[in-house]
Amino acid sequence: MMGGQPTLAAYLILGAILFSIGVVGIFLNRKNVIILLMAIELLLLAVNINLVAFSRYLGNLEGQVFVFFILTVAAAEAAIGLAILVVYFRNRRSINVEDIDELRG
Amino acid sequence: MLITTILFYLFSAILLGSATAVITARNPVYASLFLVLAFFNAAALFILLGAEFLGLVLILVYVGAVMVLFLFVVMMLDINLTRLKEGFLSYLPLGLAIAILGVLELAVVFWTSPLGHVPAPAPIPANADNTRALGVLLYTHYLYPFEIAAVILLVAIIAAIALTLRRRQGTKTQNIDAQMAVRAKDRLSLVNLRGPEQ
Amino acid sequence: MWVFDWLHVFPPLVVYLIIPLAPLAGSLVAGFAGWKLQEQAHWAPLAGVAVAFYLALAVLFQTLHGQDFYGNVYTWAVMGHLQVPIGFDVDSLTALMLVVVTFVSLCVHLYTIGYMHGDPGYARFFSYISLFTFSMIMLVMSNNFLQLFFGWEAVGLVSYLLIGFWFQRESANVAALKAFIVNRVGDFGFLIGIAAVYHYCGSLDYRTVFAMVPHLVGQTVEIIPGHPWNVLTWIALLLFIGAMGKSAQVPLHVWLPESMEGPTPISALIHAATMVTAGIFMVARMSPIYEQSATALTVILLIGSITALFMGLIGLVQNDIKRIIAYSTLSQLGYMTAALGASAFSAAIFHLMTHAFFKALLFLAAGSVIHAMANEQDIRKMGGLRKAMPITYITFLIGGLALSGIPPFAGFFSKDLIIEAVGLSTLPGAGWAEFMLVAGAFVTALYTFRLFFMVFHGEPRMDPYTRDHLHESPWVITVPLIALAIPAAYAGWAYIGPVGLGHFLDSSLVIAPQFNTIGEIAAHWQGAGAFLVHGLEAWPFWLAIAGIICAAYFYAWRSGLPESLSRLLSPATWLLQSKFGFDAFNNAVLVRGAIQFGRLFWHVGDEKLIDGLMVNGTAFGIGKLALSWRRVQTGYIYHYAFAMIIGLILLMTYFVVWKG
Amino acid sequence: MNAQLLSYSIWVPIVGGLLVLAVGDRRAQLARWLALLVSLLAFAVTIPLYTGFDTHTAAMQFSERVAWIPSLNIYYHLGVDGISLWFVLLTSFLTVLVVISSWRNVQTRVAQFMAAFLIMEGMMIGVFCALDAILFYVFWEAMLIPMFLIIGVWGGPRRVYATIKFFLYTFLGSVLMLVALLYLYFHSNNSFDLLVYQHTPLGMTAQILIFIAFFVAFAVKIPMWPVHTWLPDAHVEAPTAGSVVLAAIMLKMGAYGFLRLSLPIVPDASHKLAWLMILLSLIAIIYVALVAIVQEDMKKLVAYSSIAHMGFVTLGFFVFDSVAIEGSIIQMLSHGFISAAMFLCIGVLYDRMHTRNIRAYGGVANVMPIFAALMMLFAMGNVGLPGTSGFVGEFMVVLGAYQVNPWFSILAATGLITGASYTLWLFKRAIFGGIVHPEVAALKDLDLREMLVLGTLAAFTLLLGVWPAPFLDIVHSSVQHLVAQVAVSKIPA
Repeated sequence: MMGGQPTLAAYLILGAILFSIGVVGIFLNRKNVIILLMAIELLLLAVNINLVAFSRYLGNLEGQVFVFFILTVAAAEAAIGLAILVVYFRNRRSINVEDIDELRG
Repeated sequence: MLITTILFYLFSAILLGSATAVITARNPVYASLFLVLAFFNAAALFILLGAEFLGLVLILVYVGAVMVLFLFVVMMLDINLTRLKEGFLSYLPLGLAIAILGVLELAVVFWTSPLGHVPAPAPIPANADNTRALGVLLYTHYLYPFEIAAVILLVAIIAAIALTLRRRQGTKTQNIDAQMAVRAKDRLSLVNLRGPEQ
Repeated sequence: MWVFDWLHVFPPLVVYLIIPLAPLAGSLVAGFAGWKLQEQAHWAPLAGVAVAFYLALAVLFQTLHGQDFYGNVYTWAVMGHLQVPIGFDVDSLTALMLVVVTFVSLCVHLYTIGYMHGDPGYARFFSYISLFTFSMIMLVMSNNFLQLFFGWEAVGLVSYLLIGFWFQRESANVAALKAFIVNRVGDFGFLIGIAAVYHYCGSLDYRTVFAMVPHLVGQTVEIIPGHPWNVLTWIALLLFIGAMGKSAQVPLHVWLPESMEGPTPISALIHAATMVTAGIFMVARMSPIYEQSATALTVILLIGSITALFMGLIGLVQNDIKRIIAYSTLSQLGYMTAALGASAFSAAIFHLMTHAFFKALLFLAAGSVIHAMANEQDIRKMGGLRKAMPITYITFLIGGLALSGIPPFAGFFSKDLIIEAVGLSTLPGAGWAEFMLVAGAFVTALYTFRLFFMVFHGEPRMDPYTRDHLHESPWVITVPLIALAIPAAYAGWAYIGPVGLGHFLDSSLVIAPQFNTIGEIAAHWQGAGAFLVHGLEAWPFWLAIAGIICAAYFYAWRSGLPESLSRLLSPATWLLQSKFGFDAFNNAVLVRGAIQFGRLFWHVGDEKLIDGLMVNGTAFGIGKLALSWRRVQTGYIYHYAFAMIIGLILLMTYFVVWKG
Repeated sequence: MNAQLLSYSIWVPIVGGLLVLAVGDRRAQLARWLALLVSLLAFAVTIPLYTGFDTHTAAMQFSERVAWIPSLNIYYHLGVDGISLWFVLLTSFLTVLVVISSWRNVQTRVAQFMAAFLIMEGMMIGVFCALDAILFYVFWEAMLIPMFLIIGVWGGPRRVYATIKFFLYTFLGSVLMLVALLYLYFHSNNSFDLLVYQHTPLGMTAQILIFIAFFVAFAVKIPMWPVHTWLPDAHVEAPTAGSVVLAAIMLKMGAYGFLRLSLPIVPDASHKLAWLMILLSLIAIIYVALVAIVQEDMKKLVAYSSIAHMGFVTLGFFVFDSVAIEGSIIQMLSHGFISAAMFLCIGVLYDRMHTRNIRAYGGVANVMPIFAALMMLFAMGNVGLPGTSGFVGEFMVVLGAYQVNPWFSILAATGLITGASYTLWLFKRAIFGGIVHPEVAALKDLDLREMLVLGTLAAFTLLLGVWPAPFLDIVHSSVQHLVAQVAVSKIPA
């Protein structure tokens, strides 16, 4: 590890930690949809780091292709998510998740 | 190549720090800004891994578009922050436990599996063109998925617009068709105030 | 005999077929056309039974000449590899039974014309008794177990119908139901016995089965694991359960006293003289099986003697004239059964025959008394009838003496023969049995003459109106009385030689040498006269005399004494009046038990457990489950997200820990 | 003609039923006569099945085989053997009686009522004739629909509860049967032929699973303890004619299913699980009979007695003795006559008094002597008195069961006592006795129509009791064949 590049495991653990931070974020900010969306972005970012690292260390470019697709989908998701949020806010004057319990049986 | 290692740890540290800040920030605006910082560091890490194109895309698309969108929404909406912060820490133990468990497990997997011992790749040749290579792959082998991704984006755009579009009642806009089609009896109605004839 | 000679023009099978079918035809005519025939309904049944009686006599004469018959009429069914025909086995035993049955039946028919006159069920009654005759004939003529069982159950059915003849009466209905169900308990054993016979012999045909019997000696069966029983004992006891039901042996005797709810001619002649003897007949018919099992014979001997003594004792405390005679019937059936146990089959049949005569006589006389007393049956309200009803008085006396075993009347010979045979028996418990039978002789005389003295002697205790209207019965009733009094008087010494001891029944019976009590008596046989003289020196005779004297002393001269005596012995009286508690036990344990179990199974088993718990419970449970699972659906998106994340981590843990 | 006899037996009543339906309720009298005509015609069509039947072979007779859905190997395959023939005849015969017996007491939607019975007749005959699994299944399920309607439309006050219980119970069972049939399909080179299944080798586990699937389907129909509780409810709510068909024919389908499917297709599992079946049968005989004793509702009483009698049938099947199996079939046939007659008798009383409570009666014999005499005969048949049909089957089953284990026959024979108890106690309470209720005093005895129906059944009850040989001769070869078949293991070596 010393001397050369950081090992693959280092990248993967970085991804893992980042992912965990995202997860904790979901737990902490369970009421705030905006930060929830950001936490999801963090999760996706962690995955992307993993994919890029794999791509580099395994010498396969397809990992980066997938990152590309993930970025696309994540962008779309963020856009629609925010749009829904705006609509919701207009109707309820709130983005508190606890007010969103229409699914309750 | 010590410098690479140092850079890696530097960027990683900032990345994790800013990510933590994202999830703990009191104000969503700060959270978005920390997220921007996180993306920058991630982009740096990408570039460190030789994925310059993705690194740039991350900055352009995320920092430039998505995060601006976030900021825009956060600032546009009048959010009652105190209510949102209620019980902020009540799920922290559970979340932390799960997070630590997950990290530990992943670490065990990485250190024990062959993944932990992948030899360091050969240095990237100076004339390597990451963007070109990715482009070649995307436009040949992954052409259909690429097109589908484009359609998904289109759908997302339309959906976002359709969702947020609303016709405001009572705006003073001119409706020429209605003006042209108007008749006298639409404007004037005669009412008999005397009641029935005696 | 010349009056039967012309019958030779028919094939024998036709003659045998007509014997059961003639009464059946009579029954059908009376049954289907009864509503039109009304008071003339008796002609067809009467004719049918008369024909049967005539042919039965002819058959008896044929068998006297050794012309037996064994053959099939038609194949009832082929079941698997088992062929079951309907057929006849006519030998001396059958012929004797046929004559007794048809003769008695003929008497009932005649007597009924007078007795049931004017009853709305006149035609129905004739239909029933002819059907009974048919069933009984089928029973005794059968050559296989199935047909035997058919007759067996059919007489049970007719008995049920006749006991409940006056179906408007609750008591008659209860008695009928009880009779049928108790009989069914016996038939239950009988049916399993038949199944066992089929299992071991592969056939239901008498001859095939009897031929197989020697091969079964020594074979055992473990009904209760670890307790090997002799196969033949098992079969014999099962069949005997049937006989216990039909011949009313303890503990299946409970139906017979109540069967007196039926019209008197029926309780008299079917429930005393014929149907109840079916069990005796059956055991005699199955003698090849019973003779191979000392155990079964011992059981029969003991049950018979217990019935003989204890049912007689109950008779002492009864006050209904018909019930007293019914208990006497039980007791006499006990004597017959005991005789069977002692392998004195011919003595049993002989007693069956004499009993048929004198018991029929007693019952008809009792009927005559009841008739005169305007349907009063309580002997405490009678007394001093001898002056008003001389013929009934005399004939009843003859019957009573015969029943008590006073020489030279019929009962003496048959009963003494049984006691002698039991005394000679080497079976374990034969000593006890003999003791009970001898004691029974005293009891018999006591209850018979208690009845006799209370009815015919002493002060009249009936109300004045009845007393003024006392009269001797009309001739249609007295003539049968006289007709029956004759054989009751003479049949004993006349037939003890040929029937009781002789070789007349030899062809029908099988007696193992070690059990041959009758043979032993026959070896020293010096004629009826010597038997009589010998009998005068024996216990039973003197006990019977003592019984009569006691009865006379208590009930004719010192009529206040029994009252104080019964108070003195109140526990014993109570025991007898509660009939040893059989009825109470049956009602409390069996009947109520069945009903309680039925309720339990219905309400708890079916309604609560199956319907409530399993059927509706399943529906309810699914509803509950849905309700509780609905709670899980909080509606908060983050809860779903948490669930996903936790699930993911758990899955990962699973792979890391157990699969990694 | 001879070739399509079975098709005629099935489709004549169905087409006739549709015709009756077309006549409509307005012309009720015409609908009745047409229904009678159709049922008589349908009965007439089945008679050549008996006269032309070859008793010496166990093979299927009057076979028809036409491709139905060729791509799935489904055939319109019909045939009868000695086991099914009597049920075909019983069905067509009883439908005639049912039509006559409902002549007056059904006044609403007459045409639909009659049509339902005729269509159901065709379907029931279809079940007994079908030799193709899918055809069998289709008839099996389709048959439920008319019965569902009969109880649901013309039934008593709690008919909805009863119909749903009836439908769910029976349907749940048959779905599992379909699964088993599909399994067999894939293990027999894609065949739906029931006769092919009989020669398909199967492992023990598969056999046991198939057996259980069949068992659930058939046990519900029979019904065996403890899945019997739908029957009393269904009977109580069903109109008289519905009860008759339910008791006399539908219950037989489950038992027939055991004979046609379970025993020959999964013989090893049948042997292995025979103890269970015998146990359930004995429970039915003892437990259900005790329950019958305490019933206050006449129909319930007879319904429970049906369950107890069907206990004899299943007991007979699973001792694998030819006498017992023949006895079971005769018992089913006899139960067809006797239970039908018992329900008709109760119907006769119900038509007059509109109650089935035993306490409401008493002393009926005083005013209805002919009825009392006939009902006595049927009661005796129910009791199993020799000389009536009820005896023959029980006797043979007891005989056969003894061959396997004396205890089976001892326990089964307790039915002799309990059967007498509940039947005759019913008789004592309802028919005998003095007249307590004034309504009873006003009862009228049977009219000619009722006498015709009950008299016919009485004749058959007696005939089968006095001379069962012709009935048994038909059954003989097929049962021998079946017993031989069941004795051979199908587990592949």
